Amino acid sequence: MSPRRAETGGRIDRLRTIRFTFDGAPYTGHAGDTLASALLANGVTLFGRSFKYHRPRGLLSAGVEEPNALVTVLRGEVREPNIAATMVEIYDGLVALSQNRTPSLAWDIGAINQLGGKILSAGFYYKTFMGPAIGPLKGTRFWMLCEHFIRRAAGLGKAGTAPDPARYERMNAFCDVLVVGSGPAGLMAAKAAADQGARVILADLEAHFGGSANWSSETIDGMPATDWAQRTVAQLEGNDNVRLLPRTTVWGYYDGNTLAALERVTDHKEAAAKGEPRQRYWAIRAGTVVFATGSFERPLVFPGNDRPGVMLAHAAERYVNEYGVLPGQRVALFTNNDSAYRSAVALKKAGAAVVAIIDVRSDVSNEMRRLASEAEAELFAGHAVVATEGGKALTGLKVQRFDMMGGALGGDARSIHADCLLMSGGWSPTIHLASQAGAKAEWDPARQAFLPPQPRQRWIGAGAFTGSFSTAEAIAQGRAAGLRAAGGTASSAPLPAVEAAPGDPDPAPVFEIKAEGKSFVDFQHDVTAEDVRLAHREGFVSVEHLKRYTTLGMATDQGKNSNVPGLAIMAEALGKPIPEVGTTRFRPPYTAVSIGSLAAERFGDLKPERLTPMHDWHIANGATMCSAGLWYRPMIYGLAGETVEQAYVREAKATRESAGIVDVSTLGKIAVQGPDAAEFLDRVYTNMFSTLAVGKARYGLMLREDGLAFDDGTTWRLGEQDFLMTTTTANAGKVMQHLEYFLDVIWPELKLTVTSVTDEWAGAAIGGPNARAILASCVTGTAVDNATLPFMGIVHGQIAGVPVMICRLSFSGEMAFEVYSRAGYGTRVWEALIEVGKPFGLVTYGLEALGTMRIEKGHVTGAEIDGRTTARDLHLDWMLSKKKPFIGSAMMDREGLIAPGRLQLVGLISLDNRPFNGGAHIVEDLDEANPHGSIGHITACCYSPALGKYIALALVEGGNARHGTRAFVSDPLRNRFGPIEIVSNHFYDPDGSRMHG
Amino acid sequence: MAEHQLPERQSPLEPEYHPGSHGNFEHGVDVILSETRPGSILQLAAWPGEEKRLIEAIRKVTGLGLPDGAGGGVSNGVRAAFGFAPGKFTVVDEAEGLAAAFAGAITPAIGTLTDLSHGRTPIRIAGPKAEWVMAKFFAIDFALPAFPLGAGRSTNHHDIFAQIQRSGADQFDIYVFRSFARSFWKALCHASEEVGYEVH
Amino acid sequence: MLITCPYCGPRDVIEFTYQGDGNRKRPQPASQDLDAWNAYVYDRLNPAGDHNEIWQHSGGCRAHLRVVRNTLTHEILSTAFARGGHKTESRS
Amino acid sequence: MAEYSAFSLLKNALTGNKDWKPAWRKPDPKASYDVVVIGGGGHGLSTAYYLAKEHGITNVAVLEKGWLGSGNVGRNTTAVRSNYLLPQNTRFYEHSMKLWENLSHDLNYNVMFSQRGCLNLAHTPAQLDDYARRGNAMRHLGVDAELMSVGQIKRLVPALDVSGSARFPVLGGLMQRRAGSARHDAVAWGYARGADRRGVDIIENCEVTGFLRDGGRITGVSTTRGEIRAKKVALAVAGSTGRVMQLAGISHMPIESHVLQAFVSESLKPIINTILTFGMGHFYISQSDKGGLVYGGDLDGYNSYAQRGSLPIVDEVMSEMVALFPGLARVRMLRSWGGVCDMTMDGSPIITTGPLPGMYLNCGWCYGGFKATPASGWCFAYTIAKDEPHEFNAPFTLDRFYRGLIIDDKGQGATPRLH
Repeated sequence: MSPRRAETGGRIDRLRTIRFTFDGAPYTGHAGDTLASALLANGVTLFGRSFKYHRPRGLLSAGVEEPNALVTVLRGEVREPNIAATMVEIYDGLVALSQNRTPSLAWDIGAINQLGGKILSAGFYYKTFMGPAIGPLKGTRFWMLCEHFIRRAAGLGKAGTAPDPARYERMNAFCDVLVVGSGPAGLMAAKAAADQGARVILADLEAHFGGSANWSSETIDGMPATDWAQRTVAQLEGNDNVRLLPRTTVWGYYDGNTLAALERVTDHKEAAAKGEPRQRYWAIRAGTVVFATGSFERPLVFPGNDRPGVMLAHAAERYVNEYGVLPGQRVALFTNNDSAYRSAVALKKAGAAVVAIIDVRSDVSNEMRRLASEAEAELFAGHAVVATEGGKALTGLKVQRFDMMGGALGGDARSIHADCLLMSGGWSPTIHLASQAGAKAEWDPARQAFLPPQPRQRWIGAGAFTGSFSTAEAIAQGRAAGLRAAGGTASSAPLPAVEAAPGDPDPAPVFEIKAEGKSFVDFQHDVTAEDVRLAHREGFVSVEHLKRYTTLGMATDQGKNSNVPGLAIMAEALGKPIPEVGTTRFRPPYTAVSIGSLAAERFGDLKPERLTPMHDWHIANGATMCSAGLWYRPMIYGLAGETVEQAYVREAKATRESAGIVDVSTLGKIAVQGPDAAEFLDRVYTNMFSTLAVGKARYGLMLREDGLAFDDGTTWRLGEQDFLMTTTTANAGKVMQHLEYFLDVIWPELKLTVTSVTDEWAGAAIGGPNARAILASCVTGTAVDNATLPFMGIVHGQIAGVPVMICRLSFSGEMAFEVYSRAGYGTRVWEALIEVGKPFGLVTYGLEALGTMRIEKGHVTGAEIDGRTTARDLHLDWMLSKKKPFIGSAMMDREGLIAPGRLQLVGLISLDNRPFNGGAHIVEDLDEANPHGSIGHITACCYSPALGKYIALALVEGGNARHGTRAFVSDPLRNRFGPIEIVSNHFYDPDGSRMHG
Repeated sequence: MAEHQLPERQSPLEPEYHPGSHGNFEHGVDVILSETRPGSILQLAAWPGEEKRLIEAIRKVTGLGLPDGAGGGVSNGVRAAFGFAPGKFTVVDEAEGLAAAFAGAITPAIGTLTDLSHGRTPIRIAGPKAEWVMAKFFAIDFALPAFPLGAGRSTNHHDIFAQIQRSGADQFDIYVFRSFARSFWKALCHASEEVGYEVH
Repeated sequence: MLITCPYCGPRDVIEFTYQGDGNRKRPQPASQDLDAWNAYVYDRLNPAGDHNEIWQHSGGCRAHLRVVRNTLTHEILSTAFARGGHKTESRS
Repeated sequence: MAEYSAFSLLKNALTGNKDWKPAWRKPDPKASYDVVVIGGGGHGLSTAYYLAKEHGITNVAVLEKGWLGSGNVGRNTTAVRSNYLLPQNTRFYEHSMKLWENLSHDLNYNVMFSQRGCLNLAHTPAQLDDYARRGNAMRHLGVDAELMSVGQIKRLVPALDVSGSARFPVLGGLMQRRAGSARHDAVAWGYARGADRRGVDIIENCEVTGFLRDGGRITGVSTTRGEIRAKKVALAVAGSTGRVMQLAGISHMPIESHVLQAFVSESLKPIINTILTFGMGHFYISQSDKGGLVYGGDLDGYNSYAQRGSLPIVDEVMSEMVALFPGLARVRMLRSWGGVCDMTMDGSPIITTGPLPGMYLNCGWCYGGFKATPASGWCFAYTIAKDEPHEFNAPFTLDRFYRGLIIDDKGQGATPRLH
């Protein structure tokens, strides 16, 4: 048995030995131990180093508020830094490392910072490191030089770069009553609500339900409190309407009674089962929340209060009663309230010598005096601890007479030999979640604590959360809260009886003992009482300034230990009561939450993949795919050894010479149906659709309300009241929402429906001189000749036994057809076309060739309709109907939108026969050394096989007037400069004779 | 009718559809996943005030009597129907050709009919842990009192829009856009590993 | 935040798309009153308190809703279909 | 008041730090001023500082309803950059950048501006073209920009997943090396101390409750600490613009107030040495000197003055973070907060005279206000002093929307949540 482990007591399993390492050294513990309790049992006193001064630190607490004992847990190469040792359940093979020390925890070179002493006071960095105003270190350079070293010295644990192999998951939960905290109040609330038939979730951040019942030495209902708790949990477990969530921290209270919780599913296990997540993120929509979150014990602020061996009093009770570990052999207690006397008795019972109880109050009640003698402790009433001694472990402390009213110390200091000093500075209710829910906490001068605010959302408090610190109150309030939350009526049935030590819940209003030496308020960030007073001196007196200037409360414990003492010291300096200094409004998260858990099921799967019906064919036939929003589309179908440019040039050339086919299934498709469909289209498109004949298609342009270009595409009239609208791939969703908005909000009187049918149809565009012949040889049920299927005509037929809809329209500028079939037949039709097309020289082509041919034609896409261009800028003003108003028509001619000098669409030809780059700029006068005078930029570029030149589309100031002039491409990012000719955007077959055939 | 000679449709799930038991199934399989592959999926929409006539048309053509109320639905194993939006219903039939059957029934005076037989992919999840697995994806309450038998819901999982019908006490049919179906299927299988699943 | 869709019931805000100030009045389509158009397109009531808004239940039934919501507390006071009809009062 | 320096630190340390004086005075408001600036945030304080420093106007009060710097200057992710697409924005933000580069000296206050660069990751060829367009636009205005290859990016940020198997593989990026981050609170405190040293009265806990008028002209403000007359009243209240303008009787503005959340992780040893943005979503990240990862994403997307965020955005931001850094899944988010952003209809700010006589308006900072702090105050001070805009802020008028002279860097139109 370890030196500090008691023979009996606690809920650890002494028959099960667990092996783990800390900083490489092997240790053993027992099942049920935390890393903190197991190391403490092994006699370890030094757990960590502080942030700024690298001071040696031991355990302050036994729970989630631990500021000192932070470790990195390793799983293979995967690192989990900054975990409180008090929250790590040990398992066989656990590997934990201490942090923020070089080379070792015992010998840390960073401790040299302690010599900096008063120079490194709060905010010192704002006053220096500015460096010289001139010379090589001017500007930001000197600071950045210093910063380099500061950054390396700062930081706690080290994060890893190896991908985390763990799985994270989300769970959406709904309940009538969420109970947070499973102490006596929470258990009573859960039980009462469950008995009413409510759907209940009970969550506790600890591994075991019971809260204070697990370590309080009290009895409930005639049995040890911990047994009562286990009995109640067992009763709850039997209920279908109750979900129990141990190891689950409710960390966020969001609008609409939505709470976020983190369940640590496998962190305490050696390995996860198949499919089991490491952590589960619960998003809980609760009817009512019951807060039974208890309270935190506060440290006292006095010189040397950070020495390893100085610990919160109740934490020692937990180590003794939950883990059977004695935090020291010779224990002293320092308190401003009654609760520490119970701790003294517990320590005594567990076998420690309680050498002294130092109480700042001279007037100690007889009940407490009786507890002191029960603990066989010498009582120093009206005294205070003024110093502690020891290095990496406590060896003793000094005590002086203390006057509570003025804070004065008097008389000779007396030394007491002790290896553990327990402190209690009163209790602060754990109101963080209630504060997150939106209201300001209220200061209670009797309790010397912030109590929960009046609820703005649907929650009820119970137990120590409300400032009622006795177990009897917790039990009564818990039941009442559970009943109320479940919609039940108050019960007058008898409550379980509680036997507990007596005690006054109100502490003395003493937070700090002013004496020589560093007194810590924020342990992890090394903020001292003097730092708080310095902030006061420099005018940083509001609570937020105090936090920001000194970093008080900004450490990983988020001020759980330091908030109230820090406020109290500032209040004293200001001569104001504490509530006038202010209170912090708490924000999520209550405790730090892993980023992986928040990504949950999206960790490793950020976005779904959107696939066309022919996707697998493309992959099997050598396509290189690229992302287009969530879609994947073929970029090229490269042959062995081909570059991208060679591939798209071949594809485009073959299409213009014989025929090419491209998958256009990603185009947005919207069914517009109903008696008012045509009228609606007249309003949303700039051009007229009511005049379109059934069986014909028309190219349409949409503007935004502000008159700028929005989207374009063809719309097919399939029936009198039945249109199929197509949109660009990128804007499909936006156009759909745009249409729905106008239908629902602006023109609800119109009778029509819009439905996304993008996924219903597979689309293949086949174009080129041989396209019609290919279709003619495989389409049945219709002719495809010029008379039956004129430009923009639509026919219905079959290919390979599958019904198809064919529209003759062209993006490539060739004689071209879009062939639509139902999605489940898409690959069949595609393969049939390719098979039939082989003798005609049909090629498949991807986005690159598609882009090349559209550039040659001067068609616009999203690169030109970029949200800043108008129809006129893009030479689409011929589509602006003058016969009717349409969305954007009233706004499109405002002065800024028709100003001369706007960027207008032009074509560019490279005069040095070198390729362009997308995003290159255009200048009138070339200055490679000092680029300036941009008149526009390239939106798209390619090698044009049709022209045998490198060409581009560009948006250029006053572009129309520049046709035929020369300028330069200026691309300093890629060091590409050269002469160009500005031409019309219609490079190729401007009359459209090829597509009209 | 021509539809009867139509070739078999390609499933969007094909390369990722692996019949058999998967995941943590050693202690039993807690959900069964399948693609139901109905022949017809229609969207029917009524003009405001015409909902009753549309519901009557559904009854006449399919024999399914839709209960009143938002999201009300019914399923008989062969055919199913449910409301998913104001005045809008999804109607499903194992057989092809439902659109033709409705063509005369949904007149322009009543509303519109849109054939989505290929555009939506129905995926079925069944078993004691179906609610648990569904709750991993969707922020809606799957408990039976909140989501009764036959009822329909429209919801989404991030980018993936879904209509869900409860087709059994522990069975849900999820209609997702075809282009997203494979991604969703993979995610659903992944999420089912924890409880052990079987693909039928 | 939960928004009660009159059709779908209470749903998480993740299912909704905000469409802004619901007080704006679109001029008649043929109106040439540029001031009125400018006000409609660019000017917003931006109150700290109860606000009339348009939301789309884009991840659900896709209906647009008129929502009265407090911009200081995020409390939803009422929701109704933008087309008119059923209205749900939420404030207790 | 004493200069700050290493020497003064040492001297004060020897006397137990007892002699430090308040960084700025806490005066009571006078009855009248030449200029009253409403808003004791970064922009209001820098306006007062430059009024005094550049224009010799020192009879100035800055009114702050809460504690100094309680708005967005203390609630942002501290990025400073001038990598804009449109020349109006680039010129303005580059002027700001130049002021930043000398700000610690100018203020005798270390604002810790560290030029560790800002890298926009590109994930598709089209996006690379977009970034090239922007980078070239910057270069043609004399602003630094360069494209980085995947290899260079991997060397700069080894923790980043640049593998081809990522859902959105990194194809390259646009880097502005002079960009960086600063200590946000220090900027407010430094400007406050600098303005105070030049005679400006900084008055905290003083909320404006109305405007004093003489006919149509604004002649002062009524406040929770009494009436204060002023020849000129300047608004720099960011997210509260709508509220304060309503006090002046203007109910409609081309502005919506939206919440933007930000997050900090627990403190880590250095792992990210630049500002990084994700191209296929809304995510940006840097690491503070204390070691916390500072990151954020998209707006919550609806009007709010609540400074409280919604859960879906939290999830979205974290999902994007671990998509870029799959090794950081076990790092933990420590704090979150929300700031209220005054989003305009084109995503660009407003710095102008008016709209009422005697009033000057500075607003519409969207979520880019922090980096603008020096130039915003500098230009606003110029506009107040001269009653006309400087060429840097001349485009940022209030009537530009109505005239179609919009400055829309993202091309999203009049939908503020998308800017």
